[in-house]
Amino acid sequence: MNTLLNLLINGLSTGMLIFLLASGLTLIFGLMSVLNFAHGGFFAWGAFLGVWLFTVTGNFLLSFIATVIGGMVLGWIVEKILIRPVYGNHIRQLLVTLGGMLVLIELLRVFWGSNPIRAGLPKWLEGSIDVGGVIFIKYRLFVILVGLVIYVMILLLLNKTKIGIMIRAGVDNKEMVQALGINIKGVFSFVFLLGAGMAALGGFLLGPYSGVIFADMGMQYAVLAFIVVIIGGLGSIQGAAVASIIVGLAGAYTAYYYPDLSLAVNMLLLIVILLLRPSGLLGEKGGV
Amino acid sequence: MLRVENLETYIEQFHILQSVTFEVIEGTITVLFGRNGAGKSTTLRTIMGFYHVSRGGVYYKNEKLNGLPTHVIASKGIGYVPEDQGIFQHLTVEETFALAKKEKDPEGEAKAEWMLEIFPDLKKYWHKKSGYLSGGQKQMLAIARAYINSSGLLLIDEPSKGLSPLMVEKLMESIVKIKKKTTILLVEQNFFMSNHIGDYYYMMDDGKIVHQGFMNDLRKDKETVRKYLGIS
Amino acid sequence: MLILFTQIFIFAIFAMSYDILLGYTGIVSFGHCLFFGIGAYSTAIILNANDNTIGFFLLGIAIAVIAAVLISFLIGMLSLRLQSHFYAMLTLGFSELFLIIAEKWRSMTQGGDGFTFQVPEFLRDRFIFYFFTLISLVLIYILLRTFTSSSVGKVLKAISQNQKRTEALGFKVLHYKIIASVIAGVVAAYSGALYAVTLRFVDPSVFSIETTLDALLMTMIGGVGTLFGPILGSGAVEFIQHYLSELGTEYSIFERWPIFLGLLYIIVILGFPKGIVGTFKSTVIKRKENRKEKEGLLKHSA
Amino acid sequence: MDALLETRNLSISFGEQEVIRDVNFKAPKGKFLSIIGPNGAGKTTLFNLLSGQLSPTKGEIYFKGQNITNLSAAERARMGMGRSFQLTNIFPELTVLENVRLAVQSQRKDFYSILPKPAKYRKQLEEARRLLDMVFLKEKEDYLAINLTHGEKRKLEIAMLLALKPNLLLLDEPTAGISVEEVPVILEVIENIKKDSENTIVLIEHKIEMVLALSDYLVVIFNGELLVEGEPGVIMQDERVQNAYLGGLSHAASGKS
Amino acid sequence: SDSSSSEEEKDTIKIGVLASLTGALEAYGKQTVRGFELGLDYATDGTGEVVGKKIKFIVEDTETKPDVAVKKATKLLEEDEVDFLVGSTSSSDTLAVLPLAKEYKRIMIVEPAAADSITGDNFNPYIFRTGRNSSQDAVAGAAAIAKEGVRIATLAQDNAYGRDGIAAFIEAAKERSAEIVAEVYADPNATDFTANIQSAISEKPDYLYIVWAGSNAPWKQLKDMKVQEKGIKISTAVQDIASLKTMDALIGMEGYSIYYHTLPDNEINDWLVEEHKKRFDGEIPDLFTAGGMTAAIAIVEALKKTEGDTDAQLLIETMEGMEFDSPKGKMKFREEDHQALQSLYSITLENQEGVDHPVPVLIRELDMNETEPPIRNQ
Ligand SMILES: Nc1ncnc2c1ncn2[C@@H]1O[C@H](COP(=O)(O)OP(=O)(O)OP(=O)(O)O)[C@@H](O)[C@H]1O
Ligand SMILES: Nc1ncnc2c1ncn2[C@@H]1O[C@H](COP(=O)(O)OP(=O)(O)OP(=O)(O)O)[C@@H](O)[C@H]1O
Ligand SMILES: [Mg+2]
Ligand SMILES: [Mg+2]
Repeated sequence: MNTLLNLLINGLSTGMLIFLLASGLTLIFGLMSVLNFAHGGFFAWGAFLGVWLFTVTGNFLLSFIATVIGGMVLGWIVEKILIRPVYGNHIRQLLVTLGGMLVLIELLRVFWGSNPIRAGLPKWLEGSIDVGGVIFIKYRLFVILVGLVIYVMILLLLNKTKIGIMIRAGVDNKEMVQALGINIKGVFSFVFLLGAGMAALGGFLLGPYSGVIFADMGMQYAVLAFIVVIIGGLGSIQGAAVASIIVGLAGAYTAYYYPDLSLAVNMLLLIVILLLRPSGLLGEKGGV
Repeated sequence: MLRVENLETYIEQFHILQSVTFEVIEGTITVLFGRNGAGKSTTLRTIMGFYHVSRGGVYYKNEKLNGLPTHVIASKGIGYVPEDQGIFQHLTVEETFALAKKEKDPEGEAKAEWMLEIFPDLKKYWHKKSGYLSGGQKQMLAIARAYINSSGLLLIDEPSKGLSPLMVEKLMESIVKIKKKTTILLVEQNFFMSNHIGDYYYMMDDGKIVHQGFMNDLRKDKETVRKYLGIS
Repeated sequence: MLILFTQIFIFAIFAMSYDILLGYTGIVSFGHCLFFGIGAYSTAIILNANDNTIGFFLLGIAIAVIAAVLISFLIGMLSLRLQSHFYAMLTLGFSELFLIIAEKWRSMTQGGDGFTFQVPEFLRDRFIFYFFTLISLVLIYILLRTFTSSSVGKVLKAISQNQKRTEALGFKVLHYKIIASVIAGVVAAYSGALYAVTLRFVDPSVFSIETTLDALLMTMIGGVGTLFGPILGSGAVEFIQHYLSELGTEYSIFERWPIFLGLLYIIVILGFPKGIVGTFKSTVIKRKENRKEKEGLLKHSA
Repeated sequence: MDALLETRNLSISFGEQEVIRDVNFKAPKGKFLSIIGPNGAGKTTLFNLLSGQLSPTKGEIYFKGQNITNLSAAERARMGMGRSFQLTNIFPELTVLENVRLAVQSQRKDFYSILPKPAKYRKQLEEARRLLDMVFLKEKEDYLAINLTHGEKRKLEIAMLLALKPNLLLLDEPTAGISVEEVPVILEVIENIKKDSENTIVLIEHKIEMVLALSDYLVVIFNGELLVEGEPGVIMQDERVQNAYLGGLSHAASGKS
Repeated sequence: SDSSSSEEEKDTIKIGVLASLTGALEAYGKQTVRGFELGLDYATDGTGEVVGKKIKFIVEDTETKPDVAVKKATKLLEEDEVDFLVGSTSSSDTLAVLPLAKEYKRIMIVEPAAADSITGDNFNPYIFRTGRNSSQDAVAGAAAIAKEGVRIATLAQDNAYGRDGIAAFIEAAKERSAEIVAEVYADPNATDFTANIQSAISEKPDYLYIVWAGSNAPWKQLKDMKVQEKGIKISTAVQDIASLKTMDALIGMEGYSIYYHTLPDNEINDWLVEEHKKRFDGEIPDLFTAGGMTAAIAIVEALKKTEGDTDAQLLIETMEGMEFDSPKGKMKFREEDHQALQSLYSITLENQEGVDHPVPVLIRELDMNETEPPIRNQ
């Protein structure tokens, strides 16, 4: 029973972390339909920036906020230079952002060297609480909390404002949105930098999760984030959340009960879900 | 209200509009005629700022429009119904309305209501994705969207395309109604329809204005009609 | 630099096979390395388990081809109905699965570090193998060119532009897509086999997404849907990478040479969206048109 | 009468909404049928069902005496059913000629040939040029289809349709967006097809004069149901049709002609 | 001048060094290269010459891609006509290059790639390895903790490195009559290792033995799961200094080390530490610096014995069984598989004043006989 609970809690929090990594991508890839491979670069930058800021200032919340802002600035630059010219063309997006990813990762090495770096935590988040054999790792509870907050914020943003509609309309027919007096380029930039900010946040939180950060972490988690967005159904933030939790829990339970499957579990999930539901869990069936 | 002077537009290396000049008077319906490929749609698109103007100017309420980005032009109150309807396939009717409604426009709600009155079908499919609407329903949506979004001038590119006679009739009625509130520049091949509702017309051919006058006069001028529209 | 050219030829074959999917059929696959890897592993395993004779080399290729046909057919049947993004991710899933198999089926693949093996005497000479790959490249180019200008090839081009319309004309789109995948898969498997033979070594990195992305990059830089483009693309990518890395060991400003590589990719993709061949073609066409126009004017004035 | 196409209780729903309900209709061989009805009545959907773009929730479709309800769009096309689309639907980045040639190819039964056959190819090109000539597009054969005007695209569509040598032609508003002066051209093309007595044509069209000029038989769809069918003269007088579809305009239009 | 330059060529011994200088393993690659350079200086007394011949070395970046490694190695062998190859950082790169050594009949010194199969299944006579292999690691790991009646659980990455490491460890541990109670492998790229840790410690072992390489390590999660507080001791290999900085969760653990600058006690190592600090801004030599140095010393020693003759056959005969001094003390190329037998160090991790990372403190040196691995190339 304790084991089951431990697995549940850890699986859930890992799921939440994955959701944080994927949430930015749901906006950028799911909603705006930009195949952004540099997303992994945003994670890694978020992680390094966060750890560096935390070491320098010693203030976790300040580093938290500054990292998100830093991620947004990065997103703004990337959008302006790389994405602007290639909206609507997936292959070129993929390759341009791949180039961007190379540059971002190498720049990390220029600034912080090529060694892994320890990601620390403030005292109040360190350690774990043992309640009758069930171990609650404080930081993981914190991650679950942040994940929930972000989830609600994105839902509000998409449902209570016109931004979501604008973007979907913009993907369908950019000219026409402009003809409605909407500066769609501005909206796209905004959402892109928001997504980048969220990616940076994900990276920031990922660092202390495992305790180490390294330049190559980006690519690895980028693929994971793409998987989650696809499994969830493009553009569906609820779908991404559900998929993240499934991936998190599946990871925990297979690692415990069927360890031989753990390497393959994400890919098997992806394959099975797509074969059963060709447009993802909460994606729309069939296109227009 | 809208003045187009010596407009020259190139698309890539093709010289499409060649010194087009015309004017749309406030409170009227001005019709742009011409055969396929004459340059009617290009004219509208140029006004909306989709194409770069190489010479000449577009003036709206004496303000120069060319050179401004499309969304700025649109926010001056010009609504646009494109030739291919420009439907947002993945938005529901409701969402399309929400998108079209301007935050600051106090009449937005009333306009939307009125459009639903004129096109009850839209009300019926309020939660349906626009991509699934029938051809005619899409046309209605496009017009409603432009009207709600605009405040002064509507540019409409072939609205009667694909509408049933009953619908065309309704549309005519509604355009006449709309005319009381906005000025309209209409591109229309349906001579019958434009004949009924137009006040003033310009005839385009090969990227140039070749004829113009009052609609009333054109009705009598069988010669011109036959020459450019092939109708007797 | 015989070996550099040999590898360029091999990747050119691989990139051409990708072009059949991407450029000619409009299928985006993130798992094309799957076939490359199957080719590499089949050949390597057969040669390692048996004598290093030409016979077993050919057997390895035969097995690679058969496996590629079966797997591409199966995956195609299962998933080519999916919409593009989903299909791309699904292929990524399959290729990652093969990567895991290559790591975990240690009795067969010797695990993640890979293994070395002996190649036939005849192919051991670098010079001979260089010609062998060159001839392979030329032959496959001709074969694929033939294929793309065949009826099926034309239909593929149509599918890439408007799938629904193609269907309405009476073509069974799924069949054509499967044909394209199978052919692309077989060619990719062949290139994988050659790759293993040049290295005399194989490891699971042949199944990694980087392998697919390399092919994609080569195809894009060379020019999508041109078949000749991927050959140039392969040359360009390999050369650039090779010389940048050389610069990296020689000059300390180039120590972080991947930055320059990334920037170069960005510049090329943004600056030459049609790739080398595409850009060349369109400039030539423009020039021709200009000339025509001038001639026309002359005629008029005359 | 020998029906080339027949539907039995054909129905389809999207979610709650039943867009086509129990439609039974017959298209006799060699006749010219027009389907009219208000916007959103379900005409295009009916076409989509007939040509296999959608599959019905209920009912059957018979073509040439065979039940084709479960055949794919491609298979139906091969049986001799051709359709045009309400929105233009072409291969934008291919030349005009190549667009038509592809359609010709689909009729030549060498579906899966992976070897080029230049002689055959040349024949297909000839045929394609002939068809382009029929729709007055020959001059533009080297244009990329995307660069045509709307009207030209429609003509191209018809040429592609003709290339299929269909026994049954489904035309969805072939003249929408075509200038008045060009309409006769398309009319001429359609009449050409009609002359071949083998061919059955089903037309969706809102231009009532055109419908009257061409049709042997009218089918009125209203709210997804078959409202009435019959000879044009009879239908035009039907009060229900006038209320639901024609409106006051019909009088004006018919009065004029 | 043509003849003189070719004369010079003839009198120059060229060595090609393959290492990962970019990408995930670049820190290791750079250590090897530094160490190699220092080693040449040391072994030639700063002259850069051995028995009158100049030694020149050329470094190439394998980018941790086997095909690039082969390309670069071929370039070294054909264009630069090197007499020796040294490398490489990753086992895959190294394996890919092995056949070339045989084809071109040149000696290759493997350093620091650790896969057993290099001197096992994929062995060829031109291969000599100065680096330790996974089995030696495992034997050292076992020597550090395995005793009669000790219950051990293992945790490793589910890849070749982890699987080979654990297999060899279990063999060695069983020889020492320890009991293995759980054997757990984790996805090396996973975000969360708590489930694996939980499964490993569910049998309440005395020790949790871990084989792990790479950055994405479970150290912090071990602490989060309160493993040590439950009375389970952790044991693993100590890595490079950068990784040590991330291992503060493991203070107190007992494990082994391949190299840490304070562990070996000999003059060569003193020289290495001294010289390294001098040349590199006060930095201390790291995990694979000593290995790079050892590779250089081995080559120079062999050349001294052959009097500068680079004939591969002669070199093989000379080097088989050759003993030489290294920063890690005496080493010996075993005749059967050319693996250098060497010392490893049983250690415990401690916090030390003024050092920004946990410091491995010597418990005892495991000498080359104690760490001798099984022969696997037959
Ligand atoms: N993107 C383009 N590239 C090249 N030529 C174009 C492009 N768009 C339009 N044209 C050309 O510009 C001319 C005018 O086109 P436009 O669409 O304005 O005509 P139109 O009067 O609206 O015709 P229609 O009644 O068919 O809609 C046509 O000859 C057309 O071929
Ligand atoms: N895929 C779909 N999903 C949901 N509703 C659909 C779908 N396709 C069509 N509809 C609905 O079915 C009804 C009939 O549409 P259809 O396109 O057949 O009309 P139509 O008779 O062709 O009209 P028009 O003359 O305007 O083209 C419409 O109300 C439309 O919204
Ligand atoms: Mg137009
Ligand atoms: Mg319709």
